[in-house]
Amino acid sequence: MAQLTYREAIARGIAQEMRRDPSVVMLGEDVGAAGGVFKGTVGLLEEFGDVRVRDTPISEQAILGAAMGAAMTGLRPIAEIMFADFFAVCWDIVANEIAKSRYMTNGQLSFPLVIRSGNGGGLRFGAQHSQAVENWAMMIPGLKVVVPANALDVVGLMAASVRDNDPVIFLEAKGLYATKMEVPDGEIVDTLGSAKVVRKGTNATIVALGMMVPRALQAAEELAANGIDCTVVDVRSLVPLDTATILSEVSATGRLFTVEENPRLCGWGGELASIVAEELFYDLDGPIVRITTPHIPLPAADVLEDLAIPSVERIVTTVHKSMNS
Amino acid sequence: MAQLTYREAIARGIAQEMRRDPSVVMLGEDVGAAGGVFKGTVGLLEEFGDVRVRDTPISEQAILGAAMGAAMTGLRPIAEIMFADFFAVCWDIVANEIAKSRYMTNGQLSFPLVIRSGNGGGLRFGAQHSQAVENWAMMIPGLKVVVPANALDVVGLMAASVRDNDPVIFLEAKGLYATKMEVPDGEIVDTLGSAKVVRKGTNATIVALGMMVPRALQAAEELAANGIDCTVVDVRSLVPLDTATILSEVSATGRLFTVEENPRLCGWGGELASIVAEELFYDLDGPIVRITTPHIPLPAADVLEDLAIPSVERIVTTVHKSMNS
Amino acid sequence: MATKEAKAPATLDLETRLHMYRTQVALRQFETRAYDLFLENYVKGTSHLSIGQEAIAAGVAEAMRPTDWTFATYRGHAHTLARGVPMTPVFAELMGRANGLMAGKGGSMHLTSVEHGVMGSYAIIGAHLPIACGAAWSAQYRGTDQVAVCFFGDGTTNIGAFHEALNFAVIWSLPVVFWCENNLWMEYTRTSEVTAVVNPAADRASAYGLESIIVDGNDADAVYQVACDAVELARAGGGPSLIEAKTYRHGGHSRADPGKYRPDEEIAEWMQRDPLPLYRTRLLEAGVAEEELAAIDESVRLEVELATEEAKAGPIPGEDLLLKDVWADGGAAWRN
Amino acid sequence: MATKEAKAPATLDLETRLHMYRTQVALRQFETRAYDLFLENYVKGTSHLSIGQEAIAAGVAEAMRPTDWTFATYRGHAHTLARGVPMTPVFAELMGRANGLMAGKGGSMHLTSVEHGVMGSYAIIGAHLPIACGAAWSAQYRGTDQVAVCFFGDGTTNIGAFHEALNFAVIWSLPVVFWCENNLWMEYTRTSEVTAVVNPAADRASAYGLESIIVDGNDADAVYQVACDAVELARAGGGPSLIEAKTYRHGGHSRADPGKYRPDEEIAEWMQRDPLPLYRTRLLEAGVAEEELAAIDESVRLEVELATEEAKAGPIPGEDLLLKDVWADGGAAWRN
Ligand SMILES: Cc1ncc(C[n+]2csc(CCOP(=O)(O)OP(=O)(O)O)c2C)c(N)n1
Ligand SMILES: Cc1ncc(C[n+]2csc(CCOP(=O)(O)OP(=O)(O)O)c2C)c(N)n1
Ligand SMILES: [Mg+2]
Ligand SMILES: [Mg+2]
Repeated sequence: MAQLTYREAIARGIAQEMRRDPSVVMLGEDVGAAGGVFKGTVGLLEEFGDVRVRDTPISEQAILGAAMGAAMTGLRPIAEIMFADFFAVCWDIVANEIAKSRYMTNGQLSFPLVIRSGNGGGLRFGAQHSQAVENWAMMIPGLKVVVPANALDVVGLMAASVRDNDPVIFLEAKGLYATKMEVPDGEIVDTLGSAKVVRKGTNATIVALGMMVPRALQAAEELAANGIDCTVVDVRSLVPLDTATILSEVSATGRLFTVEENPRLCGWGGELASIVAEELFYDLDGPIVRITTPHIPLPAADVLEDLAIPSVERIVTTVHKSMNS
Repeated sequence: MAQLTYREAIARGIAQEMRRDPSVVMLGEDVGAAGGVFKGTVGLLEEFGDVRVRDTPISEQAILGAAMGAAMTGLRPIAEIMFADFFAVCWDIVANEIAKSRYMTNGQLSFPLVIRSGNGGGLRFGAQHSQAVENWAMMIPGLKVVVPANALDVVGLMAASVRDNDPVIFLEAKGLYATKMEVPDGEIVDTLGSAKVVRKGTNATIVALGMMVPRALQAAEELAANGIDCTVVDVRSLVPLDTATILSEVSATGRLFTVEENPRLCGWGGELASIVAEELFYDLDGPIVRITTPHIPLPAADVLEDLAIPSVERIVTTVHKSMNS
Repeated sequence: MATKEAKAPATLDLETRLHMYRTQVALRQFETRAYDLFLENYVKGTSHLSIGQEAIAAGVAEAMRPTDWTFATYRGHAHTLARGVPMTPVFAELMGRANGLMAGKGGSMHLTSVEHGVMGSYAIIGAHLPIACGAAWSAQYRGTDQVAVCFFGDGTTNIGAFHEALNFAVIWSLPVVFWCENNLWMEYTRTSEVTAVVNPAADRASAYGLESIIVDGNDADAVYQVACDAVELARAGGGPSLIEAKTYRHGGHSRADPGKYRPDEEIAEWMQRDPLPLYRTRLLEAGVAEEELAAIDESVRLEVELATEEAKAGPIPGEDLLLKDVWADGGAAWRN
Repeated sequence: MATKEAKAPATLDLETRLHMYRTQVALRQFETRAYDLFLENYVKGTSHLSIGQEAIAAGVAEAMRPTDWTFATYRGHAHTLARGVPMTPVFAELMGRANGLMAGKGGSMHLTSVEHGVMGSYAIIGAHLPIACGAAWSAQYRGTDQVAVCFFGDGTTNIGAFHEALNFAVIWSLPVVFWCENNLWMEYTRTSEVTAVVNPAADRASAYGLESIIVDGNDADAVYQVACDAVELARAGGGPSLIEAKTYRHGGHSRADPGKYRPDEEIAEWMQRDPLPLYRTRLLEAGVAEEELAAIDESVRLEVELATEEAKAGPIPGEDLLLKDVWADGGAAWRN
């Protein structure tokens, strides 16, 4: 049992799988000698050598094309796209090739690969290095999408993603890299498609993802002090989506709030809202409310970025207002 | 007044604007001499010459980069991305550059440009040439998104898009290119951000877009024969979104059905559902139901493609079942 | 670097040549029939023929081992068949039938037969060049001696993925052969009008430290020779090659396009260089009997007839296919 | 094509040289201060310095007219300042203040001052090369004689957009100058380890029919000369150029990166070639008085001091900025 940061958990999860399975290889910009620009892959080059851990040129299409071609011929690559914003330069390989080729070939090909990427804001990097793109990935049929919210989940979901036989977009919340927790020793393998109830309440259900999870939890504590007792669900995996857990928690409280880092339009919370508005229509006691980054590019200045991304305060205020109206 | 096909309406709308404003220029693959692979730009090279109508290499990033650089320095380019699926090879220019640069520069730059593209299925082209990507565009802050459903709207919305000072993603429903209607002579200029109520009913509101609009209308006729009288709203513009019209029509009937060609997850209907579930919660008489392409890549075979994309029959059945349960 | 102008070798064993002859005849007859089927509305989607370009598919496939991999484009019928995929499932796929190569789910532009090393046909320009690198990387990593061969058109040399893949393949010394089929045209635009160099692939080779290689794409022997060199270089660990084969498509770009944008003289000139009659004549001159070639022609004719009927008799895909094989578990569920 | 090894011209007028000296000193002192401000946590986001590369920014800007356009990367402080943008709004932007060049909304990586022809700093590798083509196209179409100059790094030559932009600029004969600042490194990886050719930009020039041009990027005079040639060629309708300037960043890639991955000898060697002392010595040898240069140094020092204080005194951006200027109407509304 050791204190592990979210960033260290990445290397831990990858190392666990690379030790187990020689078909697991890794590639990306600065992932080797430098240990990753976010220090998520420190030590892997040293342990596994430069045949399995490969630095690449700044060629995201080549990186993901290589991952795809390798996956369809027997390897299990883990590719890094440094910042999730950079998915835009290689989206064809992700959305048109990797996601669709299994279906198009009537199942002749499989794509057991993981694409890791630093996702979201909070570091004052401005509009092109801060996007939360979980909804970009969720909207493409054929991709699984995972966003862990703590170090333990990073390890276990990384293992599950590597072992999964489908392509997994593994989004690391940049704002959580420095967070720490106790993580047990030994092998850890989690399950894709399972949400976690991280707080049980009675009045409302708050569903959050990634960096929004600790904020939702803290908001729930503050709301509890104000007499509003909230369930908090950490979605963890957008595809597959654990609707069973989410629906049962929402129906138990009769209210749904989503806390989304992605900008408003076509965010994952809209999807959830539509599922709940169809399937739990008669169980709802009040409006479904989404708390999201507004539909704007992210500003760089700290005060502005803090205003943009859902804060504990905004969650508290929004839930409070809605529950009391 | 003349019968005009949807595809002819494109050239008509562009020509109207090019005559009026010499800063309007056009570029794309095969848009000049060939008149476009969908024959949407026939006659433009002949009328406006090869300085204003330019064929390009297969370099989508260069096409859109050129459009962006030109727009920020005084031109009003209309760029074509032949099939909307190809946005994936130039998504960085769309989502990270064009959409964000006005905001990032604190309004120093403007991007008055239009990106036209053939969108959606129905032509048995398979998974990489049939996607309906309206939600890809809608989810990016800084983009306006227009999808006309008939020839008249094509002309008027094209004019409005060209005159707009923001970047507009203009998605042409491939399945409608051959449809015809009477279009008045003379200048036609429509308004972005205005939905159209194309049928007035009392029992439920069906909201549709692009190729789904004629299907929703026909479904409404069949439903009317079964005693379910539906309002049909043609959204026309996803951003800006005419929530005023949509909310008032939904509140009038108490029920919302969306008909979306985009695959299910994070489709525009989810966004709409979340708005309605928040703002009209107390006006709803029953669940919100989305009728979408399932969350799968599109199959090529005609029978399979027809099963995938919402059909008149599926709309009728779904609405009927939901209204009677 | 000097341009290598590949020449047909003085001698090439007859069996190989007869096989390449048969392949070319098969491709030609298959695609001629596919065109008819398109006009008769049996083929519902689009279709891109390689008529006129058969020598490339035949010559390269001949140089490959069964375990090697082909990566093709939407213009992929020829490369698929040349690797030994039977005609029936390919016809059936074009027709959207359940006995199609992918049960109708892929369509004409996405022919794939993993069993034959045909690792997919890709319909977005440029994408499969990096993907071919990945397969080659996997072969290198696993220590097999497989080679990936990746075909693409002249117009494809101007898209970003081309550049990324070439550089990547060279720095990792990957066993991949990039094969540009330069048929002078993109869809309806002449590639030279939008390309900064004369030879769109070969003139870019030096940008990746590669040799500039041009071959007569209408000469199966020449193609075969160059392909053998490149494939064996890759297999031996010598890294990638980039080859530009000059050729011409006799018809239009796709579907029923008559290709009228091309000058008559240009078409006439290239019809003179039709790889099929040229190769037939060469074999006759080499002493092969007319009857032997005629027998091949006839056996192909029968194969095409039979395959057409088998494909037409194929069932319409069932509804169960719709939600099949999005995921490796065989299903399409995104929720529990 | 032959490589053109540009040399500093025998004579260059003194006023120009003194101005380039001042620019280099200003860039150096500005960025040295910016680094301190980063360490003091005044600069909250990231920051990429050009210390060691100033001769390029100074020399190229000197060759441009006020109406010409600069397209820079995230490593864009130097190019922004060299075009005449005052220090205060740049410092303030780094600090996220309302008196910043973009009121804090862009940050260090997105410096833009349209008024000075600085048409943006772009933080996604490669994107701005096609965008610069667009500006050049606009100048060509509107018949102005403006030229777009686009800076990028050595690592950027391996991304697809580089390739597309180069080809595009050549076929349309656009007035754009592509300027590669080859500082040998990407972030923490040496570019030569992942690049198929020795000179990542210059060795690709022939792939676009361009001349291969290499210049000493630590010699402002040489840079100025090559820049004048390329800019005037573009202005005269002669089309684009691709120039590779050899240089070195003294510090790390960004933020507080100490750049320890680089061998000590390499750093030492390049510190010997620090453009600032070299240029100072050259001016002294040309007869400029030490006092004159010292006066310039001192005036820059005062400018930096003043700008630092003005920036620090700037207000925190107000909440009203958050929803401002997504759209041309000044707002952010996506619905009515
Ligand atoms: C990214 C992308 N852009 C455009 C297209 C449309 N398109 C399909 S084929 C083609 C022409 C390709 O020309 P070339 O590479 O010479 O191949 P050929 O068809 O001649 O074999 C184009 C533009 C596409 N499929 N993908
Ligand atoms: C598409 C993309 N991939 C990766 C990055 C991350 N990144 C930022 S700077 C950089 C290195 C760039 O090296 P070079 O082009 O040599 O420029 P330099 O920083 O040396 O000036 C990388 C990889 C990015 N910004 N965009
Ligand atoms: Mg071609
Ligand atoms: Mg560099």
